[in-house]
Amino acid sequence: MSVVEATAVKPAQKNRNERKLTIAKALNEAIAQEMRRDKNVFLMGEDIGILGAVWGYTGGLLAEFGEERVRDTPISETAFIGAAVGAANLGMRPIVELMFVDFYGVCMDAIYNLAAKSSYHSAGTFKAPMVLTTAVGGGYCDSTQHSQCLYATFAHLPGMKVVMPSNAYDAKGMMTSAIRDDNPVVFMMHKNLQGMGFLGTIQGAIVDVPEDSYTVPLGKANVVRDGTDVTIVGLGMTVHQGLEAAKTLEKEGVSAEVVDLRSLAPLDRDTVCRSVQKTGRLIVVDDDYLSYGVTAEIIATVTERDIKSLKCPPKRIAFPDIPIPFARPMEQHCLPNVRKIVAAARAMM
Amino acid sequence: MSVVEATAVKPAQKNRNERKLTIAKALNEAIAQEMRRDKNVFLMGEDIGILGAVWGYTGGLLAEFGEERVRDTPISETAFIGAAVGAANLGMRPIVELMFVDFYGVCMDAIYNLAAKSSYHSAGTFKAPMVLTTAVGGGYCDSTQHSQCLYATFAHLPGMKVVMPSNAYDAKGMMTSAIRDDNPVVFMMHKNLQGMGFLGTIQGAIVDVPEDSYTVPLGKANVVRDGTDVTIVGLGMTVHQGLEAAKTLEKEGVSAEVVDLRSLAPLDRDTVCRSVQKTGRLIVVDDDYLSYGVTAEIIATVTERDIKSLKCPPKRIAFPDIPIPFARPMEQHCLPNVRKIVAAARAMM
Amino acid sequence: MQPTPKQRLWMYEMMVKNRYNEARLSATYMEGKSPLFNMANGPLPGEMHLSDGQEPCAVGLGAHLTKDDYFACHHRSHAQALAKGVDLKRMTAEILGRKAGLSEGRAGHIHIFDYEVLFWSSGIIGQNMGPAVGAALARKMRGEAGIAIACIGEGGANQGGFHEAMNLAAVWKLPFICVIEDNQWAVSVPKSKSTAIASNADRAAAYGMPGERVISNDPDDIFAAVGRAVARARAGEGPSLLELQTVRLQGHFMGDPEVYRPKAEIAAKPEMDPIPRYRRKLIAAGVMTEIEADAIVARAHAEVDEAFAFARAAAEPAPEDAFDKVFV
Amino acid sequence: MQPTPKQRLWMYEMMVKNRYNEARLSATYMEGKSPLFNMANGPLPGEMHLSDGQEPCAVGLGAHLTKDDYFACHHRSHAQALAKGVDLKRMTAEILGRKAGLSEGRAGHIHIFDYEVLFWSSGIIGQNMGPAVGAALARKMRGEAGIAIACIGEGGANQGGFHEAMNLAAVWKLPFICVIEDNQWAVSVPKSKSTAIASNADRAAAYGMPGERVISNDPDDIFAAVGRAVARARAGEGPSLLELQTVRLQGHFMGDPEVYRPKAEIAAKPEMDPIPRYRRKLIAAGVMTEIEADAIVARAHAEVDEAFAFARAAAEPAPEDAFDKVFV
Ligand SMILES: Cc1ncc(C[n+]2csc(CCOP(=O)(O)OP(=O)(O)O)c2C)c(N)n1
Ligand SMILES: Cc1ncc(C[n+]2csc(CCOP(=O)(O)OP(=O)(O)O)c2C)c(N)n1
Ligand SMILES: [Mg+2]
Ligand SMILES: [Mg+2]
Repeated sequence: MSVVEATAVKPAQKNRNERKLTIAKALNEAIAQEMRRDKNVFLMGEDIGILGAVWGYTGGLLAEFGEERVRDTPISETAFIGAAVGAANLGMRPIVELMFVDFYGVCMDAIYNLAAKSSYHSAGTFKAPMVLTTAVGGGYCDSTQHSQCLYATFAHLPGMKVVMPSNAYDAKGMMTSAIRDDNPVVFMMHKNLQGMGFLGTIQGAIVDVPEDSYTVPLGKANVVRDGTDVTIVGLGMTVHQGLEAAKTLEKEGVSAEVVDLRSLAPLDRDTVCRSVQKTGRLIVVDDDYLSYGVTAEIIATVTERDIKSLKCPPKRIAFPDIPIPFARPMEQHCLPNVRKIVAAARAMM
Repeated sequence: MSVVEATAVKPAQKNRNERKLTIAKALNEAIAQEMRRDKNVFLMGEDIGILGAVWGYTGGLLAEFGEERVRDTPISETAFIGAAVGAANLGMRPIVELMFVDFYGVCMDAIYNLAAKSSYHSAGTFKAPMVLTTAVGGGYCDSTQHSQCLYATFAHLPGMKVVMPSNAYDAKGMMTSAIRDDNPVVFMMHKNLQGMGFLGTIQGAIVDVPEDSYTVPLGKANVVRDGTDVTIVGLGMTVHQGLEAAKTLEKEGVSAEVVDLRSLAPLDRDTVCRSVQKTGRLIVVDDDYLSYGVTAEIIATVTERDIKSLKCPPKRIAFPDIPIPFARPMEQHCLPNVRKIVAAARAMM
Repeated sequence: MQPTPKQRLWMYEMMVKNRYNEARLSATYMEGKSPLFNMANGPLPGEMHLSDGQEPCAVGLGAHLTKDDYFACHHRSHAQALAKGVDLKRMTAEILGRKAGLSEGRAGHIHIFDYEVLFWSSGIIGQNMGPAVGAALARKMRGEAGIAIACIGEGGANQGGFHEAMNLAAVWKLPFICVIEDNQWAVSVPKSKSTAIASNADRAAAYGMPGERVISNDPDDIFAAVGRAVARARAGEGPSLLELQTVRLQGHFMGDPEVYRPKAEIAAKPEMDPIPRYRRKLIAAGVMTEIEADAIVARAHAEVDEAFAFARAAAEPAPEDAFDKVFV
Repeated sequence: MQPTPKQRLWMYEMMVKNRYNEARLSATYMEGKSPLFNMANGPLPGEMHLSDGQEPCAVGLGAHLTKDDYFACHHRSHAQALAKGVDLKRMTAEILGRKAGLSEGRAGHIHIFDYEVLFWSSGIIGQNMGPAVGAALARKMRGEAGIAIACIGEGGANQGGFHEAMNLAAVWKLPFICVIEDNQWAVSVPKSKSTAIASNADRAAAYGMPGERVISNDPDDIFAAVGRAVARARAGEGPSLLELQTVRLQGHFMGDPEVYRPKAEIAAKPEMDPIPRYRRKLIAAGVMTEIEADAIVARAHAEVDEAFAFARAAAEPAPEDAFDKVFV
């Protein structure tokens, strides 16, 4: 089963062998290619230089592009994310890292009041073409302040795109699109998919990635598995859980369609609604906090547009409204997983 | 029609005349009474001393309680909201103001990672009994950075209560509850309801308020108008729009029930679902941004619990996913209003 | 560094222009707001922060800047905007919420943006620091002319964003200047209650950069101090910090009764006004005559009047224009 | 101010105890993580920041503090926790995610909280400053004994929260001490690339408070400097800033290969270790004999071993315990 997006601009496929890359490597390649292509692209963040970023996607860039364009920063997120806005206003295309999304509380103004409103404030003249990379997700016992997803926290606020790839192919193409986008893009990287040396990686995220540069459009969901009985909507890690669940369900005669949102803002409502119209059943899976989150937005979208398409109540599976506990038994109990998805689907049949 | 909550602890009603107070005055009274009652209650914030707060609810407190307990601060939200956490940990009960909710981006960590997680982090030993007051809402041409609501931004994150009264009676009782609560409470004040000298106030917010101290429980929605044909769910200002709309609809023979959520976290899902079970139709009105917001959460709640209770697709009326424009024609066009609610209800009949 | 006579006349003119502009904005603001004051009403709704008294900071800066210099300002930015060369007609139209405004009515008075002269603002205290540092970085990386300036109030110097940006500018040795306009009040809070030290210029030492405080609120003195900082920045010698003591002749925003302000200070406002003082000074120095001064005033007023005529005649945006320019 | 022999022996013992505790944590951490290192695996999953080398800061502080002093720490807090008197058994149980842990397994190693001795931490850099200032405020308002301390790394001193809290503590003249542990690295970024000035003690001037830098990483010197700051705080004379130069003998967190660290610096680690040095010093000064030193070491190790035995035998929390204590 391929997770390759049908609508993506297809890169040249000639003269290349299959290469399975991690998301980290795919992002690295996209960034390097864009930095070669456009001297205005540069990087700022903590430990993105010689360390190659905690999330392993900037290795080698310092060596190739030098300290001017690969800038380790002080632990001053307000200053350097704010600086990205000013630099972008003057024609640069910064890629700037907020190491963990959990840290947004020290610098959100620069993101949502400055970057995201720069175009609006100035009738489109002060552009803010910048990419804010940030890591999300838990499941490895990193506790309350280093395991959050905060998807809705970003997607609720206007003026910025909010995206996350679920596999290396999308990662490369979406990063290329994000860098070329004239708007601020919050580019989330899921730790369980990323492929760093210190954490496991869901194998489904490691896929064949063309060497040539290509784009995957931002704002388009991807039907990563066709099905007829139930639609499972996810994002990042939960897409892979949905795919796993679909395999189990298939054995039971239940055909699940799996939708990878890929982008929370803009949100591809059409693709989701089309799928539910076909299957009549909807499960939304989210590792962010339950309330006022992605699951509600998807369900409200479908219900408001076409409540009749639903044969039964839709189901949400998300992290409960509690801080993310450290100890494994508690954290694992709260996270979405394949078992919960399968059970929800069964209950609908 | 009374907006007085039936479940509120009823104060002594003897020997008193009707007093119509603004929310600002009602809050002032609640805070003063609690400060007299408990010497650990104190205030911190910008301009809350001699100015009496931009939102007009701390007047006279400096004179009565002195500079030790009514503390004007530097423009250092991270420090003084963080300080509220530390002071609360040691037994104080700070009331701390974030002047406009729009400024949360400079200090959200202290709110959501420190205050909201203090109990969880310490298995309940480091309590954080603090009230964070903050003003929300637009409609008076204060533009992109001073008109936001950000309800979902706060309500999405666990560990804090998030409440907003729609009238002075609730304001006093809810503030008293908030101050006595051992948990952090984000207490929102809607500028269009507050009753300051420099902005108009929706008259429905100015109601009779008992002099004696009383509490209105946090986390309980209030059915402020009974009806049988459609449920209009709102919060703060939109409650009054819902009530207005209900009056118009009544003339057309449509009986609307209006639910004032009063609290976003905890969210009183039961009251909402019960109302929809009765009316079969649901309109949710919100002056916060549309996507990943209150409207979606309410709709998802009803749909997931009891989709059959809905006779037709639910409808959301919210601020669109764009920054809040300054010029009046644009801002007014985007805000929820009575006309939009009436039209939505009509379309459902 | 002394301003030339031409520069002094320019500074005088810009000060006068701003003052009259504020007066007209003030009058326009009050339209439709009596007998009951309601910020939402009238042809100019919303908040209104006037900069009367603070003009010397703006003109002392503006005299040194070119349109390639990125200027990140705050909520009280009219004087700076004029001194930076922002289009007055389009600025007035913006403040009045017209389609012909700088941001087509989307931003309003707190957010003056003019890309032509790289004027930028944000209403969130201290948050303009980062973008200015980033603009300075862009100039340096691209090897372009142009520096970056951020203006904050003395109240803003206690915001975390100030600290982070100052350090970052210093570590990267950027062509950046932070200007603190010390009007001694942050809304109702006096500097003595908000700031642990008397002079924010002393905070420059925390970043290993030069810091200077000017206390006279005199355009010439400010011109000189700014000149030193600008020269350093243009020469690639790194950032500087300036604190300019000035005076807020009005309330924090319109509608502020200033109950908190000592009576003596309110009474002293006329004598604290820097414009008549500068006028006398330039006349005494023979830079202009009374008649020439009056001509300058007349010219400035005419320009402001023209801007108001333009703005008031301009069309409002259509409601659905709200949906444009969210993304570029 | 010199430590008494008893205090010096205590400091030595606490340093040894921490070092051995780190070694045992380190070994426990590696269980289940080979051949493939995966942070999620083994009996001690998640991140692990060790404080080897930084013990002098912790003990120099701890020697002056009582359980009424609120101590707000950061991600690298084991040594400080021990020196503050945090219950070692319950701390170890917490780090191992057991129900008997300080926070019943909800918080883990980055968030050591012990209400009994008012030990507090947060993993967000610089954000512990505000709460410590607030704790100092509470003490002052209630007229209670007890001061407040915040520890940050030298990297943390470039975070906005540092600036705001320092100013606030100074304006309100609170019994507060900010201690910067300058191990010269913030993950892979050396101080020279992150901080515009060499000594953060110089930043004290920005807040009108005394600042002192201690460069020896010697417990006695740190004891003396901390003593001065604590005396000031207890006497109601206001806050102080200390920067303590120290050394990070391990990677930033476990699994960090330190590719960024100069080879010479890595090679010099043994001689930079403050513990053997202090041992030699105390023996030379006649404060203890080799035999007494060994006895101290043995006692410290036994205590740590006991804590590990306790923690490993302790039960894990039940899955649904996750839902408790969200609200009190
Ligand atoms: C982060 C933040 N906090 C608070 C405010 C509200 N506010 C607007 S202006 C102001 C006072 C600013 O004082 P100062 O920096 O001295 O500038 P001045 O108004 O005196 O020109 C305050 C508190 C804000 N806009 N942003
Ligand atoms: C606001 C914030 N930014 C970034 C991080 C990630 N981070 C954790 S520790 C660390 C380095 C801290 O350096 P320093 O303050 O010197 O303390 P040290 O680790 O050296 O003890 C960083 C960048 C964080 N936890 N919080
Ligand atoms: Mg000021
Ligand atoms: Mg360090």
